[in-house]
Amino acid sequence: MIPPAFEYLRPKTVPEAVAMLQQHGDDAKILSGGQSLIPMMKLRLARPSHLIDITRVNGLSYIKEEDGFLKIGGLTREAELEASDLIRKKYPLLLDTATVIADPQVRNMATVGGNLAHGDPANDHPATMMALRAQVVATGAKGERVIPIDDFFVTLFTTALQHDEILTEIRVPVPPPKSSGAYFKLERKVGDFATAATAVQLTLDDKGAVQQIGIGLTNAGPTPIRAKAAEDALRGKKPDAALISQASQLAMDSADPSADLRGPAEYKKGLIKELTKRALTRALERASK
Amino acid sequence: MAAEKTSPGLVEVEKTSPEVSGMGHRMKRKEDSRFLQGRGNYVDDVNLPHMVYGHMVRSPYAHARIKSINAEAAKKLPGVLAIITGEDLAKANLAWMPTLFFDKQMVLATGKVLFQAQEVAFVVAEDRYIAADAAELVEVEYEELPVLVDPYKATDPASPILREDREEKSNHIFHWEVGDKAATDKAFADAAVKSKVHAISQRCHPAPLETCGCVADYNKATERFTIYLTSQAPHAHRTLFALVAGLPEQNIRVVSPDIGGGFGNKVPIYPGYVCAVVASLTLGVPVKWIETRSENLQSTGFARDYHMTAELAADKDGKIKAMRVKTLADHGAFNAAAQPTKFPAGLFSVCTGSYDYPAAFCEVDGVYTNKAPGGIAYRCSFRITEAAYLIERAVDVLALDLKMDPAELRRKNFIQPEKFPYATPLGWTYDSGNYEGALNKALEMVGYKELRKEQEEKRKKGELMGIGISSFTEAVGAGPAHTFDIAGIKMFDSAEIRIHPTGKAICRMGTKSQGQGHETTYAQIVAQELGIPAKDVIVEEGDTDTAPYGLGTYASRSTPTSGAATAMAARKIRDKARKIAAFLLEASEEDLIWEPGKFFVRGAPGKAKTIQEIAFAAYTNIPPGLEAGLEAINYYDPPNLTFPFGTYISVVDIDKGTGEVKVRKFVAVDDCGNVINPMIVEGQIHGGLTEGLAIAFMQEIGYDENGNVSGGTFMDYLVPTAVETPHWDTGLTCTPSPHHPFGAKGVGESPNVGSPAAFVNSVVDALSHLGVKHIDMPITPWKVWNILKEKGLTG
Amino acid sequence: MAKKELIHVKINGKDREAPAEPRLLLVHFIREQLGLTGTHVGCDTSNCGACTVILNGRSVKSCTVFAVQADGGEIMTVEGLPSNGALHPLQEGFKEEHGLQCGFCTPGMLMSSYALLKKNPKPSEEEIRWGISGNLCRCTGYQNIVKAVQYASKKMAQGGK
Amino acid sequence: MAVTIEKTFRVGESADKVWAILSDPKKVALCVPGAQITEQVDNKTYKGAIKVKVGPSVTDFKGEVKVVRLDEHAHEIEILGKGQDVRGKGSASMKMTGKLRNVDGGTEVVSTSELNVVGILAQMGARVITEVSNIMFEQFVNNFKKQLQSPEDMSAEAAKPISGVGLAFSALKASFSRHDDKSNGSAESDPGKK
Repeated sequence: MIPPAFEYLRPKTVPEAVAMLQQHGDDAKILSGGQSLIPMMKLRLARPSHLIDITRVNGLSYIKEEDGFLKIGGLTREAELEASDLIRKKYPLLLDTATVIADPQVRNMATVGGNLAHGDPANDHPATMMALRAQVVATGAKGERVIPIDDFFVTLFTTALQHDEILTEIRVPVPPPKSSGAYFKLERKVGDFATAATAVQLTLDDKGAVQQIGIGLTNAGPTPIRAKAAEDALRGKKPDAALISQASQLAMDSADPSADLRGPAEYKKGLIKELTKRALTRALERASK
Repeated sequence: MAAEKTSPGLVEVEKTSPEVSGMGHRMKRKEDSRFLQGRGNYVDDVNLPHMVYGHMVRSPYAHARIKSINAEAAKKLPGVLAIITGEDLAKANLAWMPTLFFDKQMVLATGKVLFQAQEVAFVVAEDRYIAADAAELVEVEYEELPVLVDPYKATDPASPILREDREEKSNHIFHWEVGDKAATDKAFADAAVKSKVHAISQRCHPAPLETCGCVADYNKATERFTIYLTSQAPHAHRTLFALVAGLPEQNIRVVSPDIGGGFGNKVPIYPGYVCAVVASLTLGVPVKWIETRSENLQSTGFARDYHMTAELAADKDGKIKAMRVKTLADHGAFNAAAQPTKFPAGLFSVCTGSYDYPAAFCEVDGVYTNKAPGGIAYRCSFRITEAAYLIERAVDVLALDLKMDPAELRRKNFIQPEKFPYATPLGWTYDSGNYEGALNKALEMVGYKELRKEQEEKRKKGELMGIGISSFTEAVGAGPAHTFDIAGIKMFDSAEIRIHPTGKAICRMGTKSQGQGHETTYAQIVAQELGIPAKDVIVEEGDTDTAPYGLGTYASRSTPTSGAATAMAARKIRDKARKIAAFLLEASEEDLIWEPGKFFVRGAPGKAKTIQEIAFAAYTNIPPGLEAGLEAINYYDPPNLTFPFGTYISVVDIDKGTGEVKVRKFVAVDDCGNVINPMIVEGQIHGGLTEGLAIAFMQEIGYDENGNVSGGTFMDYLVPTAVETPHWDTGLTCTPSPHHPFGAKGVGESPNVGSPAAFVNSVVDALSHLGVKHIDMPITPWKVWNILKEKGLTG
Repeated sequence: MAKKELIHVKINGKDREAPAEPRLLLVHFIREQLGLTGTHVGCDTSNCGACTVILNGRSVKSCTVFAVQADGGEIMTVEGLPSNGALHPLQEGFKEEHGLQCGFCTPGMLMSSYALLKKNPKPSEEEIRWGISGNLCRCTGYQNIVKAVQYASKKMAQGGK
Repeated sequence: MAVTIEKTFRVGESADKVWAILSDPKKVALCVPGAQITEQVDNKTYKGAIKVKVGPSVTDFKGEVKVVRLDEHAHEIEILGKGQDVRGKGSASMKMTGKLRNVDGGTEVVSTSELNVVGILAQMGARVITEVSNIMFEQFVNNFKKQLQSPEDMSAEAAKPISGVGLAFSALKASFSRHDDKSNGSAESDPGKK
């Protein structure tokens, strides 16, 4: 399939890219990994007038801890996340997620930032970042602003990024000791969107009670969903099987999935419950180690 | 895997040296080198000077009247050369073309469209990017019509009549029945146990990794037409082009270069080919048309879509007495089934399976719906997969009704080895078989008794595991010519062997490999028969200017037909070689003894001439009265089909929380008679099992109520990756075909035919204690979860 | 139509350039502009992986990358696998273990396997299956492809390249 | 694929005032995100266009809107809209019925929309069509309420396709009662019913 024609622009800096966005208006799109955009263009479902290729902007690809945050550059690729020692050691939830996104070749191109900025509730990082309580750094004409992840996803395919803003960094608070996480995803086959998935990140206190907890749900509604009621049920308590089960039920209640070829809504809700249970159990195991 | 001989006395094959690498050797494939270095030559790799590109404009509607087509804007786009519509084709009487099964099909729509993605106009431009842009500019005005997607509603008076071109104002295409209805009904009336299953063999698509396409190259100066085509049957296609387009056949050369998988998809002729031919004829330059994957899935030959009910009558001990089958076949908008003309439902009537009972009756009704046309044989010898799935499901349901072990029930009813040749109640004569042998071997390989014990214990703990058996029989290798033809052309096949003066050889066949490894296996047959090392034998197929006429490769027919022809042609050469050897050795022909590679004089093994020496003499020292040269051609018309069989066992675990089914173990014991190359046979079985897995759990071309295709791209038509695919354990038994020159039967399709039932049986077995008797394919996690939810086991 | 610009790449060790409009997909650039037809197209939704090539050291689906994105970059395709006239151990492994049938997915499968072994020279069966999970094969059922990659891994550990 | 969306919402205005908008396709069109009436064919039929934007994907439909049934007395209206994608990729049609009921302090609008999508959007977009419909409907309600309050501001606002008003919508979300929302897929889009 053949994409429609477009003008190609290759800025060298973020301000240059922002200026291009302002100049060319709504039909100009940022090209980073391109792994969602190019397939849509090939199907001619998307037809941007201009593509602004930011992949050659220097300094936007990094994974580092700084000022109490894990900072992931806007152009960091999924494969880099997967290969990072820091991620492997300290961020099991991110590692879990990065290894089940699409397939190896797609992960070599796709960026973590793009996975969020696309605003697709079926993408995997949105739920993960919600569980991690991340922040998104958007850079526009007036400089940077920091958007808490809870405010980032507005509706289907729509984020809080303004048209002339670029996602330049993702910040994840460095987890305290006795923290861990897990991502459980059911997909029809490798490369498919999640039928449903749950991301859990938690921190235990000295007595084994849940101190901090984040639960994010993938493909469970028009936006990625944070399962607040489930989090509240767990916070401050020492989880046992009954509590995990109760929290999973609450996570399910916060999901509002639609039917599609992956299954009816009721099934997807049932899956959310099951996957939340599994993710909680795994995260607790990992955090207790 | 070593084959166990189960029926000594049938065709024996003597093993040649590794140097010669005749039959039975795990010879590495001769064709691999070019594929491994990116030097294969597939149709899209063909690049000719001045070549231009075609792009199809397709209907977004499943049923709509075309009110107007306006191509003016598209024509104005720089680089656009032509836009062809159905009206244009009508002027050349080419708006419609015959299908392979007594129907006709629109090449480009005139009047109305009958399925989503139907071909409406053909854009030709200087490159594929311009062609794609121009296609968007072709304005087609449609008036939507009511859509018929449910085959059960096809004959409702309230449903729209789809085919206004037919005299018969009905969506009913055919009724076909076979068997003794009265005897069957009586057996049912008398039976102690009656069991019934309604099973759908869902619409799916072969989806070879290379899509369909062609390069049509008309040379105005020579008036010759060269068509590079993704064709499983190049010779038949040449003849059909001659007949349909009215082109002189000597001026058509069809070349099937390397083919990236076929599985039945590349048997029919598609509108894109015809359009490219017309465009090349009009423009005088080569025209390339390569369909996209979505076009491939949405418009070219689908498979299955059989909605089947099977009933079995049995006595209390489980002895089957009769089978009754009623089937509704959804053919889509045109009956483009690719199958022998005497068989509207293909070879579906082998549905009595591997079992011995006297009475059966089978009826099939075909209907039109607003779906893509087809009914092709997807890795299957014409509806055999549907048949094998149905009987193997039905037997399992009977076992449940009888509370009998499914292996025992099968054993009790198998046709016994001494009963072959066996005449089935629906008219087939099975050539040879030892069904219990294959079953026993599979049971042993899988550890059946232990698994049943494990299952019992797991059930007590509330865990779900299942074991599913399928003991299928296939019918492959069509002809014989008196019974089988495609569009009137008899289903023989051919081989031509030429031995060069230095003792090397080239062979050409009427078949066409699409990955089966013919360049290796045919060479091994020649090596077996003549003792010329297989590495010295070149095999060439697919060029109609050079290869002898044949019907092509599908329905597992290459080994049974062209393989046999190769052996027969080699034997002709051996006969002549004997004459030459007698001359050279100054001995009488009767005193010469053949051993692979040479003739020697009886009682004097030192007095010998090798086949190479004989070949040299055929050109340099020709015996008086004998023609020069050493070559032969054979057109082989098999006396019967061959009937490969086997037993497959699937072991699954079910995740109660998610409904996922995991195939823990799978054992496939096949019997395809004598084996040419065990490595290639194993490879075929792995591949076929993987497609069977996909059909059982993932693949479906679905339609919504508006006729929109779901499963029309690889995003939703789920082809398994290495991760979803389990490890396959294979085994062989060997019951040669008594009528095939070297006792072979064909194997490429068995795993696809036999495995869906094994998978489904194993899932049903895991849930059978809950009262589940059947689940329709594809068995998705949500279907399983819904059942578990209903039974209170999850959610 | 947007105007064409010269795209420069180093492909299989050779410097090549050809004009391309921005929307030209890398796979078409490689196959049609550079004439290297070993890289195939098997789908239109980035699922099948037949078009896999190595771009700047990473395996990518060349049907989901614009040629202009590869400008100035290094590409390796199946045609670049052999070195000094000898087949790569992966090519050898695919032949020895019967890891191909129709051959259409093979170039992409080889490039994904190549990328996998670069990253993980001794993968387990599980890791191989995940490593080639972006590539579809309709013929082999993957079992012999797994064996072929194991063959190459072993051979490369013994000093083969 | 077909999607049926049933929604009920309340406004503070009288039924007559609400009816004045609901019974006029030109005014209703102003509330549909991305829609425009381009021509009046007769007193019941209008030609128009709608741009549906979902993330980076944009589809332009042009077609016709027809008032099939108008019951002044019962305050009931049935409108049929049909549009073809301008690039031949398919069509969408929607049958919407609206009904007014007097309630304490205002009017309740009860509506049922049956949306049918044909073509590549139905093939590729099955995953999101229900969600997109919901979002569009919710924006419609937002615009409808705005029009009741200040009709003169509407023309500029309505021309924007949905993603352009995404932010405004999020603020509105809270005013919805999720209980009244009975959107569901139909037989094919809900595989559970097959």
